[in-house]
Amino acid sequence: MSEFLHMGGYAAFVWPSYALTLAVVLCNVIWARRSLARACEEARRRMLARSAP
Amino acid sequence: MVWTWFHRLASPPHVYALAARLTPWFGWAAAIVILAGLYGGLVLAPPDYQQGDDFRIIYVHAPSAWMSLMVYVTMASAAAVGLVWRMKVAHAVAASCATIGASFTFAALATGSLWGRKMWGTYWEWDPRLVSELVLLFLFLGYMALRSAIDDLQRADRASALLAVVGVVNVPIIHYSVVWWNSLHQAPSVMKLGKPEMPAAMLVPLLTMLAGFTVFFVYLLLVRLRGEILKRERTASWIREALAG
Amino acid sequence: MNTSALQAARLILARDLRLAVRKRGQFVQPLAFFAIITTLFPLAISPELARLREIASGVLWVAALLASLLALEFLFRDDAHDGTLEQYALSGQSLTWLVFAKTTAHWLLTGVPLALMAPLAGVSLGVPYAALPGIIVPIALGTLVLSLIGAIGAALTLGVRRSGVLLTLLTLPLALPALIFGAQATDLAIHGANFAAPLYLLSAMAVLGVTLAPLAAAAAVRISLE
Amino acid sequence: MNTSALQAARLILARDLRLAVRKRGQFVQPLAFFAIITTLFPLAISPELARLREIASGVLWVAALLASLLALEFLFRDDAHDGTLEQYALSGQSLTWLVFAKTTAHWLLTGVPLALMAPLAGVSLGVPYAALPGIIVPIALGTLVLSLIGAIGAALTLGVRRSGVLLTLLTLPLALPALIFGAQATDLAIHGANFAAPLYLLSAMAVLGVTLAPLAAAAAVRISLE
Amino acid sequence: MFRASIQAERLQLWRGERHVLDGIDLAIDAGEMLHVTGSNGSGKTSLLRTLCGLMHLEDGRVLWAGRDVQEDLPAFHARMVYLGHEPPLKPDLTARENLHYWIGMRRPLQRRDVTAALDRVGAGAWSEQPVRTLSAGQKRRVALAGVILCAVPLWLLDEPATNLDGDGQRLVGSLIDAQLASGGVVIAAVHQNLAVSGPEPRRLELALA
Amino acid sequence: MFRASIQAERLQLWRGERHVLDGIDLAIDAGEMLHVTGSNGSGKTSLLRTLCGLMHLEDGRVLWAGRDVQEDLPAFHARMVYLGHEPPLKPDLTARENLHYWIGMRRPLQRRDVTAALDRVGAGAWSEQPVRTLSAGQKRRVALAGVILCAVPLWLLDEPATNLDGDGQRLVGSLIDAQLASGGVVIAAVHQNLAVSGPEPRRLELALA
Ligand code: HEM
Ligand SMILES: Nc1ncnc2c1ncn2[C@@H]1O[C@H](COP(=O)(O)OP(=O)(O)OP(=O)(O)O)[C@@H](O)[C@H]1O
Ligand SMILES: Nc1ncnc2c1ncn2[C@@H]1O[C@H](COP(=O)(O)OP(=O)(O)OP(=O)(O)O)[C@@H](O)[C@H]1O
Ligand SMILES: [Mg+2]
Ligand SMILES: [Mg+2]
Repeated sequence: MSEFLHMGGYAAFVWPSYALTLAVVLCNVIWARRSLARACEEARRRMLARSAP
Repeated sequence: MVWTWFHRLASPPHVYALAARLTPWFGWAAAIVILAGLYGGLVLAPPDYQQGDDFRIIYVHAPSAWMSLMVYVTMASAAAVGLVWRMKVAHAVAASCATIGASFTFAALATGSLWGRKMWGTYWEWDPRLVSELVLLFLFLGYMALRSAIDDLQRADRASALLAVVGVVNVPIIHYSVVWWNSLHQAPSVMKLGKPEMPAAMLVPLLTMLAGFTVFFVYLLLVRLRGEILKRERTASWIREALAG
Repeated sequence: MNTSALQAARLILARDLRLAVRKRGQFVQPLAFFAIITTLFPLAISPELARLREIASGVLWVAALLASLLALEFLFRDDAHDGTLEQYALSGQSLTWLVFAKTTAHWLLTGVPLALMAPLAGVSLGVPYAALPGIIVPIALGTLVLSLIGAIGAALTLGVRRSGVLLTLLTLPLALPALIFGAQATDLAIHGANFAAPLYLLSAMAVLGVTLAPLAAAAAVRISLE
Repeated sequence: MNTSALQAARLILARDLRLAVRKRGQFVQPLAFFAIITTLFPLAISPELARLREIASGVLWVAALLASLLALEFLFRDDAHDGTLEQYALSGQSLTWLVFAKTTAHWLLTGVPLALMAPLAGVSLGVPYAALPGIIVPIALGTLVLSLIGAIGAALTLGVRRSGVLLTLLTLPLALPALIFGAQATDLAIHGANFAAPLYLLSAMAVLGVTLAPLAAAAAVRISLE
Repeated sequence: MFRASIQAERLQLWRGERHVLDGIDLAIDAGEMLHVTGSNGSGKTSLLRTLCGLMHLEDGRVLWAGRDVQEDLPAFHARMVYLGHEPPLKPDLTARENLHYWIGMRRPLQRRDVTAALDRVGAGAWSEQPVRTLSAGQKRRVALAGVILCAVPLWLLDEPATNLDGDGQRLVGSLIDAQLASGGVVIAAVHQNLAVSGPEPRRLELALA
Repeated sequence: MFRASIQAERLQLWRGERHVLDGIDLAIDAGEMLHVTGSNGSGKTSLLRTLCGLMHLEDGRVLWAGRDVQEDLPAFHARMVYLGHEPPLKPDLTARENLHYWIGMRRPLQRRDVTAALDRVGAGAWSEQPVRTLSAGQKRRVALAGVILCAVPLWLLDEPATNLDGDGQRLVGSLIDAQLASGGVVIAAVHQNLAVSGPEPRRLELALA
């Protein structure tokens, strides 16, 4: 296991790149969901604003 | 037949509902395929005869790079459709692409330069592929900057769409000019290193990852698309039900 | 009976040139920038002509592109500000021609002066006299391409205040090929080689630009007026 | 009971920063500009890091200078346009402080981001990692000097439409020393030498600028409003 | 035979978050004038700009002489002139030069046409002075000269009497009278009535959304 | 004890080739208002700008509370506010922010002061919208809110009622009434009289040079 993590001495560059890619992937998921949530919020606000008067 | 299909794709409520329905499927599919690819790449695939374990970077790098190109093309095509048919949904798709594309272009650059640090000792070389990738990043950033600079959504849509189309016309020109430039001063060409025809044990995981990332992109697109559609449907009555349900 | 599209275009060209003469600044500005950049390099790097010659083509080209790019920001800006652009759009004339006229004016006011001035800078960077044609022609063509591509960017960034750098961000990546081939041509010329090949490619781009860019730019103008 | 000069200055600083944030990423733009220019040079010259390293200092400084100058033209322009500057002059506050505030804002929005960006650009030009401090500090100081001197130019050229040229012509000769010493400091750093000497001179200039430039600029503003 | 007339049907316009025009209809015929009134921010300017196709409609259409203007926008533009809040003049050109280039784009001009128009609006005295040195009202007058010179049937004027002195206001009135007499159509956004003789103008009152 | 009052003596102003003001004298006392009238280009704007020291006088002097304003210009500026043809607002800031920064430079402001002023001019509804998205009249109203907030004795207004609807014009009138009642001085360049109650305003008719 530890020797797998060690990647035959190359871990220094393999793991960072995997970590970075993982980070990008996760960020994208979060950003996407957040943008959707925001849009829904916005739309709700508009609906209320219109139904109010 | 085709036209009815086309028209349904043009109708926001229909697309919204469709996206909502498909999202989970693509989400899970992406997760599974990518995990499989990772397992194949990190565990099953044997070390490369000359690069040792370092070549494993390809399993994140190549997909990211591939993604960056694919996303840009998708964005530009959607933009073109939006411009020609003044189709809101198409603009919404284009708008959803930008951030995704930029982030994966960045990932390609970063992983690539990490790889490069190992291969030829510096984080950066002026290799044609890298330069075109960098330019692609600029194109994405420009697109996003333009969008955020215009506050009226309609105008932002149409302006950035035009930019995307002009850009995609240029991408091949840029790429070939950079290659030509590079061939004049023979600098190290990176990708050749990765090229020697891979044994299946290495190739299959790579292809799996490419597939997985593609599905993942569709998933992200679907999620963002709904939001962008909502932003563009001010008056529509269907929003009430959509939000209620 | 109305003004013909061509006549309208000629009018705009004439107007822009006259305005440029009114405020002489307009075409001194790019030259000033050019001169500064090219003089800065010897100061920043080293006065040895041998070393300067090696980078001369690059310096000349980057300087030329930046100089003409800086002027691009004002291509439509002033007209948009005082409502003149709106009046064009409402004049019933084809915007494409008008845009084409303005772009031509811009090139005549920046590109051409730059091309004519470049040899001077070149000499100061140790470029052999034989190579001077290899500077003038490519730079004239290159700036034309830039003006054409830049017109699109300038039109797109109209609504935006302080669009200067945004314009750079949009335009330069698209103009890279022109830079590459142009600098190549100049470099070949400096080393006494034949620079026909890159020059052809450059001209091809110019032709492509002249035919397509005005259409795109006109569309962009219409969009940002909306 | 009135607002104190300092408070007024703080208000203006706050306002300019907020405006920069409003126009999303006013301060991201110099970065983009920087990145693009540093990409242009290798494409125009050659991809060999060994050769690029030789001109790195020049490239970085030209880029910094241009990015900073680009924004300078707008230092007072917008305010003059919408009548805000007039209102400052009529606010009964000391213009010197207001000018100082605006200059500081300009430096925070261009100079500092540039200084932070420069190392990245440096790496792509083959600058050794050890030399990076020799890039950040001088560029931060140099851009500060530029902003200060530029403020005078910007104020003087207010009345003039299309002041770009004049501004350049007025500012650069004055700023040239800063550029020379700055580039030299960076160059020394790149070659692993000690760059304290030029750095001291640069700091001296910065101090001098901070104390004198705002006075001159304020006077210039008052003149060009008349 | 062609007859000037403009209709608008169910105009729907959004600006940012704001539903500015909600189902506006109007129909004006040759020789008629429309006063667009309404409190500040009610959408007068937006309406005028929409009519000349400068703004992107959410819904609805504009008809000129019975045909949708979107079918042939340039042709429509060649028959109309729009004057906004700010006179569309180049500060560095003289009044005469401004008109020469601005109107010259629409139809060939003789120098004497320009002179006549400038005198008509009382701008003869300072027609050779750079516009930047003109006063607010003087600029407005030059812009009005441009409107006359266009010689088109449809005028869209946004508060044309702004910054004008007493004479100036009467001038606007008489210009409009002449335009209507020659079978033209005038739509003007105004706060007070313009000094037009002839029949009481139609009026469209916009309400704040 | 200090008493608001402004005099001007023998003002001589040239602009370019033009002798705009030729020996203008005026004297207004606390609670009084001056209408500056005159045809377009007669020099109203120039006069106002001269009074607040924005223009270089050939000859003559301006006195505030009996002392030459050139002696201590900042002190004079702290007691006056000038509103020109264009509202001095930043397009990218909201109405509230604009006032906060513009007036905040002259005196410390509470948020509620700003709110009060905005409501006073009927700008409450759109005070959080970027000024760039406001209509001409809405901008003018915001500028008027600024004038109130300055809370200074001397107002110099150049056609303050421009672009304003009926309410708006009455609003200007009442604002001026309040200012006069509180012992202030108002000098306004106008083409029609403003809707002020109270005594008939003094008037200065400028002739075209
Ligand atoms: C900043 C650095 C780098 C960038 C921007 C970059 C960019 C790219 C791009 C755009 C692709 C094409 C993807 C596709 O067409 O599917 C790619 C693929 C690839 N890259 Fe890189 N690369 C970089 C560094 C490297 C390095 C250092 C290596 C190996 C020594 C490498 C090896 C590969 C391989 C093997 C592929 C997949 C095979 C192929 O599609 O050609 N890359 N990279
Ligand atoms: N981008 C935007 N976002 C939000 N609201 C906007 C935007 N642009 C314009 N508006 C609003 O649209 C409304 C209409 O503006 P318009 O200029 O048409 O009014 P107007 O009738 O001409 O007013 P005025 O009499 O002052 O000229 C205004 O209330 C304005 O606030
Ligand atoms: N630089 C200049 N050269 C020549 N004449 C000038 C210059 N600047 C201003 N003028 C003239 O000065 C006169 C006064 O202008 P001013 O703006 O004061 O008039 P005004 O009374 O405000 O007119 P309006 O009622 O239109 O606002 C105008 O006739 C103008 O042409
Ligand atoms: Mg209006
Ligand atoms: Mg005036």
